[in-house]
Amino acid sequence: MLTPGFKLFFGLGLLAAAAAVVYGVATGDPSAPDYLGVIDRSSWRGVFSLGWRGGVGEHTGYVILSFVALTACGLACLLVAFRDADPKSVGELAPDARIPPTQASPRHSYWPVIGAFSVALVVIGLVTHAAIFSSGLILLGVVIFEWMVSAWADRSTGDPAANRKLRNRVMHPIEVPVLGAAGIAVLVLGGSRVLLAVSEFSAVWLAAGVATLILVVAALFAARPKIGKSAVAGVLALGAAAVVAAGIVAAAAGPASHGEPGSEGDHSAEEVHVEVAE
Amino acid sequence: MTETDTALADPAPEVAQEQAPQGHAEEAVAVQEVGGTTTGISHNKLMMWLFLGSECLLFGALISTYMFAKSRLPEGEIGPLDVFDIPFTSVSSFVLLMSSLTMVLALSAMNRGNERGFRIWITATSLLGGTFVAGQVYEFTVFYNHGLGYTTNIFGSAFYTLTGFHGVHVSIGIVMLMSLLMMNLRGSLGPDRAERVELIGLYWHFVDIVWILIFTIIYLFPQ
Amino acid sequence: MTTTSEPQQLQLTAGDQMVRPSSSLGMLARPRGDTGWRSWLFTVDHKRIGILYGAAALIFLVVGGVEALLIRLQLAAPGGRVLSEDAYNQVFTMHGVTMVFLVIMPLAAAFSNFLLPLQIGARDVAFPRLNAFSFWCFLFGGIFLNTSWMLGGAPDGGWFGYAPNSGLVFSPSHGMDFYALGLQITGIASLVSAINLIVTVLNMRTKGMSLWRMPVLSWMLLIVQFLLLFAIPVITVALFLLMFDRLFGANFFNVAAGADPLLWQHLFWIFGHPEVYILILPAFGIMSEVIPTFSRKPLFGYPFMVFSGIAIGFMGWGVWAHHMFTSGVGPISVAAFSLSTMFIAVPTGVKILNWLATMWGGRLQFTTAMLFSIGAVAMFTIGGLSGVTHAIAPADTQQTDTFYIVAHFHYVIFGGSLLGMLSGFYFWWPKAFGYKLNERWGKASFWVLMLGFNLTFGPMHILGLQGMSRRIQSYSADAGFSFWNAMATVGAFVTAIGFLIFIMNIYRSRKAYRSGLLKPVGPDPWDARALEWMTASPVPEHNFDREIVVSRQDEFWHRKWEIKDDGKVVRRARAEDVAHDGSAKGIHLPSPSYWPIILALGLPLLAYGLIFNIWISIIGGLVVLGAIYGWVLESPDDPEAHDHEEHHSDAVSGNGSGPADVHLPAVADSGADPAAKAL
Amino acid sequence: MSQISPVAEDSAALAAEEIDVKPAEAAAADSAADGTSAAASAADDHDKHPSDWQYVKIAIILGVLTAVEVFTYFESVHRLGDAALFALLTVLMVLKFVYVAAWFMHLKFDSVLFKRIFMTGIALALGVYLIMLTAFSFWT
Repeated sequence: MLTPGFKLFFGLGLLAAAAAVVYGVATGDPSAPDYLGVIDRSSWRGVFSLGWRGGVGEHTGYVILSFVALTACGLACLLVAFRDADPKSVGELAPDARIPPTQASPRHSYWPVIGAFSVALVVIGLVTHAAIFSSGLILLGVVIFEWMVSAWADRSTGDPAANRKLRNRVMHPIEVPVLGAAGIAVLVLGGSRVLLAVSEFSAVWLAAGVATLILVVAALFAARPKIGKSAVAGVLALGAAAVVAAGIVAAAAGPASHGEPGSEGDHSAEEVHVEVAE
Repeated sequence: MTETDTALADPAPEVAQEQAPQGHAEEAVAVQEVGGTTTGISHNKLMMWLFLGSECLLFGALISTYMFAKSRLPEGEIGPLDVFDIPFTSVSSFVLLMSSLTMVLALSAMNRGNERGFRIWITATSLLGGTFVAGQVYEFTVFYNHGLGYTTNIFGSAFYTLTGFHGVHVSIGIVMLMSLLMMNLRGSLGPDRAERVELIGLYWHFVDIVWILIFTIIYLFPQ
Repeated sequence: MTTTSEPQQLQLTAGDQMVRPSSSLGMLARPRGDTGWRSWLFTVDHKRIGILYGAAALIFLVVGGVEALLIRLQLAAPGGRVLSEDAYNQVFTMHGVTMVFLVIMPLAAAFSNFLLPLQIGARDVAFPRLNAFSFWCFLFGGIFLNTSWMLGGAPDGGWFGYAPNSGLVFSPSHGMDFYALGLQITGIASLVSAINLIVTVLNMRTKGMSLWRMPVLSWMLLIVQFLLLFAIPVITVALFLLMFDRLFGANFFNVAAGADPLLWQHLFWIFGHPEVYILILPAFGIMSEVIPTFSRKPLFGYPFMVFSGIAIGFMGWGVWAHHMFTSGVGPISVAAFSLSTMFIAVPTGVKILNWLATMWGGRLQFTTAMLFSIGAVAMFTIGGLSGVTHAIAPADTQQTDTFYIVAHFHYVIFGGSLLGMLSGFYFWWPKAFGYKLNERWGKASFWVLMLGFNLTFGPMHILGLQGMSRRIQSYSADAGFSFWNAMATVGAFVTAIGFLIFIMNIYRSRKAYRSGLLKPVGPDPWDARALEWMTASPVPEHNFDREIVVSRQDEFWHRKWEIKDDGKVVRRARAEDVAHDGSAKGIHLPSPSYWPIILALGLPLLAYGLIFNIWISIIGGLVVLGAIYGWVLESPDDPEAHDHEEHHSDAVSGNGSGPADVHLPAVADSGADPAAKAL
Repeated sequence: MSQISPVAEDSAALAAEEIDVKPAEAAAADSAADGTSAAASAADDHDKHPSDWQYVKIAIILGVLTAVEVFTYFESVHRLGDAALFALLTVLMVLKFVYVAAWFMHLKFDSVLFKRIFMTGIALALGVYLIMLTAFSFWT
């Protein structure tokens, strides 16, 4: 009943939890009475109540270990819930006897990695900035949703291609617009930060130059059918990377002489409001 | 009644009342009407044009509201002359105009069955559109830093609303363009469905037309 | 195109057949089934949507009627204490908003949805899913508006929401936010429906059905759709400006910042006056169908009827400022708009004369439908004449904002539109449901309604000229308004009884039909003229068994009757023989879909979020986005839905007439040749 | 086929003569084969649509017109006086508008019905909003 995947992750979770407890206690206040001798109750309480009652030792390590435990246990529960990679249970549950006893091996998936990344974001966000925390949470939600749908689709038939189709049918209506909007947002944000960072005069020429560049490159590609797909994709990727990098640099550098700095945060918030309204 | 008709006739009995005065036209009708439309125009294209006709009234109201609001701006308040950066907006206009060109080239490529060309030009169109919107965000930020917020005065409200509406239209257009691209990459949008490209193209050109009006009326007319 | 358009039988690698995956997550498979609540929730059939519109509008009519009764109770006697000032503001605002946007407009939509495709001989509308979306959008918009009662107070700025009176300063509750956003949602419904129906009429007429052979009702509904198409964006902008003022602190109506309150009035009435014709023209069309049928004569002056309809629609754009004579628009504007307003009375008068001429010398049958139509003509004439008195600016200065105005527009909208729509109910009820409403009860309801109506609104002329102001919550005993107000209140309750009889009639007739006491009717119970009577009652899902070839106006009537050279009219065929019996099989129809209702659900969420919490908006926005993409990626025809042999989907989707296409059977029904039936 | 009386110009008088013109062509395309009709009509479209080079030429014209417009922004041109500038800019704007609508939106080559719908929208918008601004004494 319990799949190897579950056992692995649940074990990992237990281990991490134990490690967190030990770490939290071990790095605790050495000046406390009975430290590491007969450790006093408040240390234990602190560690087990996530610092709610009583203190824990070194925070960063404790938090990371706790979250590893939480994530691993969560993953383990997911694996049980979806019977991931468990052909036997699929066979038991399936209403149709014609389902082949084995399933095609699951496709490779990026979602675990992204999920881990989002958990890390949440943790980092906890100690740094609320924005990072909430973006981590949102990403985590996306991962869970996507993972659920993929898992559901992966179990549907024995045919990976059919499963993928099924998954796409559910996910494309959501993915296409969201990814499109995210792409534009990156381009728009990056571009406008760069324009803001340079002088008013250069902004004009920069915008004109970028537009001309787009036109020229597109014309070049269109005129030369021999240029391959990967070259086009490469140029696009390069451009996107350039916009993102330049945007980050520009945002870090702050706006140039025109316009008084400092009030941008409020402004962008207002923009969001207006756009949502429309 | 012809032989063919009797052969095709439904077994259900139905009494023929009298000789048909114009009973000869069926065959042509059948051919014409399966999928055909009365006007010979596709439903979708007619729908898009009706929508654009309706949008004329929308942007008309916004532009006239802007013109009126600007004329009522009290003396001494921050106004168009204080913030407008004509050279930059000219470049923006140029960018949007060129995106219309790339759009029409994308459609033309698709009509010819040149899907690679379509992908290139549609990407260029969305990138130019993105550049335009980036320029608009830049412009808004600069204006804001100059002290013109959405609530600052009646000019600010009207200006941001009008150009914001247009910007939202452009953004929606970009999302649609990218959707077209993605559908093509997935193999579900080929030359046989070029009309979809044409429809989005119509929308895109309309947004461009609106900017032509806004650029002249809002930015260039002597203040 | 997408995965959904391909056959959904997923092949196993082993080659085994697999169970259909859609059963595990039904959300994205096409809904199935012709019966049960699902078949109504996800339907794209124009007739069902029409019926849904009608039912929803009748429910809102009850809501708006209760509000009207509350108003009348409050004003029954001097110093009324039924409603507080604040509640009174909310009640009369919601009464107006409900009656205009949630009763008359959807009733018109009910008739256009049900009848337009039938009258032009089409299978369905051009975009069946958009049609369903329009309905749900309207319904959720209406519900959204009415939830304001529970969420901090209903709109309280009058149905025309004059800014800055509707701004935050004078209307601090959320009511006007609900107004701005709710009307925006119902506006989307109207706009989408307008585009859909215009495409339908232009593109989907049957063989030989030229524009000039269309019934007058189709013409009027087409004109209304054009008016909606061009008028809705104007109110959209006005509502956006109001919303930005209220929610984001913009300055469009902030007089302190230099704004001019007249901006709202102009924008609102540029929409609002065409809206008046949007409300009345459908009723004109209905009367133009009912009166010839029961006069046993063709409509007198068909081209005049159509042209005056077009003229009304066109001129309706040039008279809006007559709502603003007293607002200080300036003497030249007043003079110009006064003149144009008087001109618009001309085509309206032409119509009235045409109806009278149609009845003149006819063998009149006073059925309930006919009675309602005649009543509507009479009441509308009274309302129209009092309208002409407003066109004269000096008189209008006296009348503005008094009960005289209230009397005028109730005579026009209630007496004209609503009575016309009721006539339509009695006339087309057998077509929609297969049985007639009880005539005796119908006539009773007509006379009670007429009595109550005139008793309610007739006295308001007097009250108005005496100087009783609109929108006041109370009046003092010495003002001299007491008697006629009491009369009006009595009248209002008599009117309510009239509607009650109507609803009872529906209930009893339906019960009688179900228990077999009431015989089902044939295709053509009234010996009517237009194409919708040429198919079985109730109309089968596929409308017509085969394509009808139209060779003249009133094609159906001419197939039944023949005009001899000496002018005598002789029957050439029975209606049953000419009409289709609805037995055709194998006709490919558009499939039901989940997306319209999902998309429509997202809009109120967006709106609630703007008022209460932006996160709700984000959820709503995601729902809307996802639904749009799901919609686009879904094939309009589900290849699995109908197990008919014939699928022409390649031909249809390939020729550019698009995803919404509806299949027509291959063989036409030409002229008087009922035997040419084949598939 | 149907007989259609000529219709006076009006918002709702719809391209009467357009009706029944195209079905013959559509019928021809359809009769060819069910699946290929789209390709056939696409080919038709291609025949009547301008070439890419023509599009580029239009874009160049539009660019030049924009350049002229922007040129009026410079001080030296301001001596013309506001009225002349308004007139010049309006003409340029309308020209650009017409070029985009006629060529890029294919109004020049497409069904006249589209042109009428679009023109109705523009005419109504111009009409009502100009009257509104006039009522506000905007021009004085």
